[in-house]
Amino acid sequence: MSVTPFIVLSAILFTIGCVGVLTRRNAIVVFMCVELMLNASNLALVTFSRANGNLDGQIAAFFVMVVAAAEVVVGLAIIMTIFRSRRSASVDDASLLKY
Amino acid sequence: MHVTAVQTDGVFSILWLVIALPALGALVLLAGGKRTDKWGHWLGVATVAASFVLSLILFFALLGKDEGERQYTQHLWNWFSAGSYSVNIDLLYDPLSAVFLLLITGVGALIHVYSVGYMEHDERRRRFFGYLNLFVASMLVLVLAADYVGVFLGWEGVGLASYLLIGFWQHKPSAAAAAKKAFVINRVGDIGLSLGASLIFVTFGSTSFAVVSAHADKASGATLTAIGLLLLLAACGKSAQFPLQTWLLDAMEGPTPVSALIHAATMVTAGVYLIVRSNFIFSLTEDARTGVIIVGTITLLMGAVIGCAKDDIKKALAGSTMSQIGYMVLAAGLGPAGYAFAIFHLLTHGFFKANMFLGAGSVMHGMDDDVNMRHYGALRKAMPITFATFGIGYLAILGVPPFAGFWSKDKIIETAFGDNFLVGMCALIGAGVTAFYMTRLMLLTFGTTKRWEKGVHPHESPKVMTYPLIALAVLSAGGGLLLAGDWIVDWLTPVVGEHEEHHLAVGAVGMSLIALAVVAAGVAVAWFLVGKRPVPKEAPSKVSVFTRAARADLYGDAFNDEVIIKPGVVGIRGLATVDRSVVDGLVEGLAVALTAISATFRRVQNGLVRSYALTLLGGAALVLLTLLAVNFG
Amino acid sequence: MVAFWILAPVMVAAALGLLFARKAVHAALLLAVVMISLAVLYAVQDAPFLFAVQIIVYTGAILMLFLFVLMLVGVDASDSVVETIRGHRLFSTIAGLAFGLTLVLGVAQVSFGTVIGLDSANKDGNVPSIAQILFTRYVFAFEVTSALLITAALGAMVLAHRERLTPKPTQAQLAAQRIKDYAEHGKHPGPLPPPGVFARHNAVDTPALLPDGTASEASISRVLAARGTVKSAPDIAADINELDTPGGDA
Amino acid sequence: MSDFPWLTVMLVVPFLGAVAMPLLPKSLSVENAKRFALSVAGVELVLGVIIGLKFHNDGGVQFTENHEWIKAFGAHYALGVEGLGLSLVLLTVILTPIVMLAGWNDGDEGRWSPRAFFAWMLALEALAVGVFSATDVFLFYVFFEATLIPIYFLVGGYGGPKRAKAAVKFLLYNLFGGLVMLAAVIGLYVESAKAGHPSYLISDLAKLDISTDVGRWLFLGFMVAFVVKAPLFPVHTWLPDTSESATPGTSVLLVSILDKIGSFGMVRFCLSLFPEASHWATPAVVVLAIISIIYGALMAIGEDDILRLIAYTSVSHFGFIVLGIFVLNSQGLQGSNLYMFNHGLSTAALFLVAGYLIKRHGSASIRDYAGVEKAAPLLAGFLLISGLAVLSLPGLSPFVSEFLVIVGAFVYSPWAGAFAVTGIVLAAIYVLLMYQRTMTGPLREDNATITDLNLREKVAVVPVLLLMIILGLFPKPLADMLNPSTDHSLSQVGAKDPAPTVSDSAEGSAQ
Repeated sequence: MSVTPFIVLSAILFTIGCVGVLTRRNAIVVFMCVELMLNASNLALVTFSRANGNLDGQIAAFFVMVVAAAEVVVGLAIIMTIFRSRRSASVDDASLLKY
Repeated sequence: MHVTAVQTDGVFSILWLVIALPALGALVLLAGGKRTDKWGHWLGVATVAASFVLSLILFFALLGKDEGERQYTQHLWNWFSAGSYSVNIDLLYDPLSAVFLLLITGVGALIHVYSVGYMEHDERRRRFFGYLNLFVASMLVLVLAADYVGVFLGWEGVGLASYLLIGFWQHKPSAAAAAKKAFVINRVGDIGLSLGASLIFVTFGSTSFAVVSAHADKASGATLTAIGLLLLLAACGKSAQFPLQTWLLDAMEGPTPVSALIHAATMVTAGVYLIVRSNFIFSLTEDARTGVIIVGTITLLMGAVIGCAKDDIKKALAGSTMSQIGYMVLAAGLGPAGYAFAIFHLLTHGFFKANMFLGAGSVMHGMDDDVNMRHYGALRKAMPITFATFGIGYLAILGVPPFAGFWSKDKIIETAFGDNFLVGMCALIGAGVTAFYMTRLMLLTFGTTKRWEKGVHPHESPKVMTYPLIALAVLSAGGGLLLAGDWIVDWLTPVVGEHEEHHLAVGAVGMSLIALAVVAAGVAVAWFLVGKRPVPKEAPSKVSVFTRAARADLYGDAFNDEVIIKPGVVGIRGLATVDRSVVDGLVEGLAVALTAISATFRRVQNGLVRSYALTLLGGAALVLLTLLAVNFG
Repeated sequence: MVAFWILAPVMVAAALGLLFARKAVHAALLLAVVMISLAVLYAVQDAPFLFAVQIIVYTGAILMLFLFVLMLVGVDASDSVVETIRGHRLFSTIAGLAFGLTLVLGVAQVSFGTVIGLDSANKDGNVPSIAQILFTRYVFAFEVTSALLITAALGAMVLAHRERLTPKPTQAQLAAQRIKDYAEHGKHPGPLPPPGVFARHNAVDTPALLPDGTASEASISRVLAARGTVKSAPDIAADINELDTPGGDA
Repeated sequence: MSDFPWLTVMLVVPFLGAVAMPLLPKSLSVENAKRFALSVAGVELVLGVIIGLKFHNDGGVQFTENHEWIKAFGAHYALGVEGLGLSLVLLTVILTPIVMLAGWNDGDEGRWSPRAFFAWMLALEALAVGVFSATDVFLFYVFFEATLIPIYFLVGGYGGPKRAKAAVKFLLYNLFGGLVMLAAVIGLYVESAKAGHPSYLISDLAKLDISTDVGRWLFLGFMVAFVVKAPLFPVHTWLPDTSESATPGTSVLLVSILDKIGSFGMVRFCLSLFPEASHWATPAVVVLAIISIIYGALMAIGEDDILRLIAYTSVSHFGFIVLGIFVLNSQGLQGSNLYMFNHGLSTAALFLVAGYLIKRHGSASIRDYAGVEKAAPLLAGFLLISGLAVLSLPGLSPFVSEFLVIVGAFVYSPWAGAFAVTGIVLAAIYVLLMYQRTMTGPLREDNATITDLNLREKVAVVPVLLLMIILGLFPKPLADMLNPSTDHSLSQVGAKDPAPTVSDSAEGSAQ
């Protein structure tokens, strides 16, 4: 059970998450891609935890999940308020803060 | 000759008072303000007269001393010192400065008395006398200073006084412009003096006459020539010699006593004084002396030619002054032989030229300040005393035997022939032309028919003006006595050094006869051209090219304007635009460029979160690549 | 390792699907697939606690939160594929590829050495040992994250809260408003009729019958009507006739 | 000398005055507030005179104080003053009360209150005294930058229409110079740290043997700041703009005192800390100085605005000062040391009198004046005397210094002397041209309203004119104060005066 395939998978998922964040315009989908990136990193953490033989990796993954939860809660609340005031969930619409 | 002066003692210690009195007078009159108006002018006259008396005392005391130790120095205070170079305010009293002292204070006193009358109804008379006293004080500093920088102090002081006096009637724009022109051209001359002083310091380690005269022979020929030429440049500036002569004619804008004192008797001769005082340098360099001779000759002829064509009586006299100083510079240039005669001619010229200028002043006073000779005519009956004194001056300048001019000018022509024939001939021709324009002036003013303007009825000037005229007439008549038994030459030998008399092919008496013949010819020509024919009221326009040139001062001013002033103005205006656009432009431009660059970079902030994410990812990729490159490269 | 080789392609396909899904709900479901297969991988990697937490907390709660918000925001809001920022898609893919390739190549070349495995760490069970470490070394982090969660909840509440701009209408005002509507627009002041109650049908999509036998619109929710999933009155009435005929004379 | 901290007191007194000005009770009328400021400046003047009298000429650096300030990089709060520093401190304490008196109601219609106007002047005086007496490079640098602040507010708050732009331009220009100098100051720290315990005291730094390259770079760092401060040719454009839109009093403080920091710094820092670099840079700086002399003079001739004209004359005079410094012989250096004091006086006089003229008629352009001499003879007289001082007429103090600089330049190379001396002719032209256009000729009708000087204005300018005449004829006290510091600087730079060519040395230079 060598480590490399897991890490490669994690890298691929992370990259897909990145490209998803860049290309998708619906705020919620962008958010999902962010979650995907977080999960990819969790996978790497768990894999390394097993490779190094101590549980710190898993605890780190656990904390990542906690933070992800907090982030999602606040993120979605923001998206809700933007949607309520702007009637659109597209990321490009909220672009007033510019030159 | 070496300047080995001994500390003043006894009567000579009053030397500094000669300067202090007029300086004090100037201070009181200028700072005094309205309160001194009533008696101000008499204070002015008193101070100069007092210092004249002192100079007489000093003169007779010096006369008492025997030949050897007739040089006294008085140390006042150390002016400034820097490293090894220290400059003292010392006074040097020797035969040369004694003679100058008498001339300045004597003629000065007479002119002060004259100007009491002349400036009678000028509300700023007090200030006029203040400036005159300031002038006399600075001139005395110039002739008594024992150090080139001391001379420079007097030199510029005199320049300032001439600026103030030429531009005395400041409300006349022409007077102000003339004053500025005089000062600036004098300043150009001063370049010569300051550079000369610097070169002297570099060569001799000090600028005091004593040190320089002691070591003059050790310096290299080239340095001495350079110093000589620089001093010549200074002399040209101050004495209105050839390259820097344009300001003298404009200086006639000032009141007539000013022209008499400054632009005839004293200041313009400062250049000659400087050359004669630096004889220990000039006698060692042949080339510098030839330069002086050339400049003297050219100015001699130029002045004469200009004098012929001028209708303004003061400008004609100014032209003649320029040519007479040309004579003196020529004489000074002839080396040890000529120094004494230059000073002798300077003295006699001081008497008769001041006399004639004051005469012209009294004529103008009578003709209510009209200077154009074409409006004069037949004034001999209206102003007998002025006519008489002016006549004596006229005979003196011509060089008619008993009068002063004959003795001094002939000597110069004689020595000129001794030195080189061409120069002698120029001097001779100059004498002839002088005769022509002086006779023309006399005829136009006193002879020929009455051409007075309407409502002008000339009258004799008051006594306070005619007495100085008479005094000066006596001096210009008896001036020749100074040469009795070569007294002046022996008197000046301790200063200018020994000179053996060398004989001409044709002998002294023959020389004088030739000169007299040339003068007679000049008078005759003037008589036929001006005396016989009716004098038109306005200057005729169709005239020969020479007269037109002479009227334009031989294009001296035109040359300065074309070559220096016009390109200068254009250059400065160009420089101003360069300064604004290039130098300032660079600075302002830098600011504009920065704002432009920042404007382009601002566009990156387009508010779209996804493009920010893109730059984020790009950055991360870059970091990763560099890490890989660094670790695995 | 077999599980890995099966799940890996599924996860990657699901992730790519997430990238190109037109409708947001499909994206959410694909994400769920990825998360669940991840949970399995955790299990494979001797991390049973995380397997459980992943399924329960991550997929169960957070993803459901997504769906909930999706429902609020309009589940059918599919965004057009056309890219608005000039050259953005091109650069994004380039940057993504560059990043991904470097990551993968970098990782691939690195040799991670022998895998020690978690047997010794999990000897008295994965969860007790995690708890043991969590509450000794990381107790501070644990407390901080709990504070974080509280603030997040508070934050969400504050963000979503909307101040009432106008005063809350009182009961009297509501009654007066109803009567005014009735007077002006003839709107029925009483409550809407409940859906029809029949022998076999009382669901919310069965309309109530007016006295003349026709279905009443007010008894059905507008959304269902808009969606067209409302039962028509006649089929319901059809059962009633059968009951009359067999025996009863009323 | 008692170890009474004279210099710190002289630093603190005006500073307290400045701080007290805005705190004065509102009930105090503006006039009294101004009188308070003037009295503080008067006290400072008295202090200046006291240390002037206590200073004995060949005692090297006196009134020294030295306290550890920042241990980490060896910065000390070290004050001390020798001949040159003392002369500039005296210049500051003499000119500030005069400027206050002359610009009595210049500060009335500025952006801030007249109190602030006088407060900033006092602050400026304090900082100027500090700059001239700092014997620690770091302390000097702090004061060097601090002086920009009061000037920025004085120029920006009170003055002509374009004052805001001019103030910003002044600030940025001098800050640029300051930052370059900061780099050099840090370089110095590195050097002194390398040689054991880092210290910024000039005495310690002078002992370091810095390698030629590093020495040259540090020299350039300092020189750039000082060339910007004492404006020479390429970096001078901020001076005319600033003095055009600032009040004449502020321009006096700026040009007569603060620009001297540039030339003072060259003597105090560039020459003593980097002797080899000074020799290396001499030809370039001499050429730059001569260009400034001629360029400044030509620009002054072409200028129509009086204040800008005076500013350009200062550019020309700074050319002379820097020329005197970098010909590295005692005549040149003594000349420029004297020049700094004399130029302060002559430019102050010219600025103040021009300020009176402009205040009476509003416009600063020469074209709007003609024949004012008839309406205000005294003002014309004062303008003429200060003009003559600026063109360094013998008998007035600037002549002595300018003549020495020309002699020094001539000793360095005849060509340098020849080009520098053209400056005196150009000076005559721009002063007399300005005087002739404004004062002489028939009186213009709109100039008829110009009144003559009132008592306050006379009392402000007369002392400066008297000082110039006295120092012109008898500069001994000032010269003796400066001679030791000239010889000291020259010995530090290791420059000896060339012996006169006709040097049968025995009796040649004996006299």
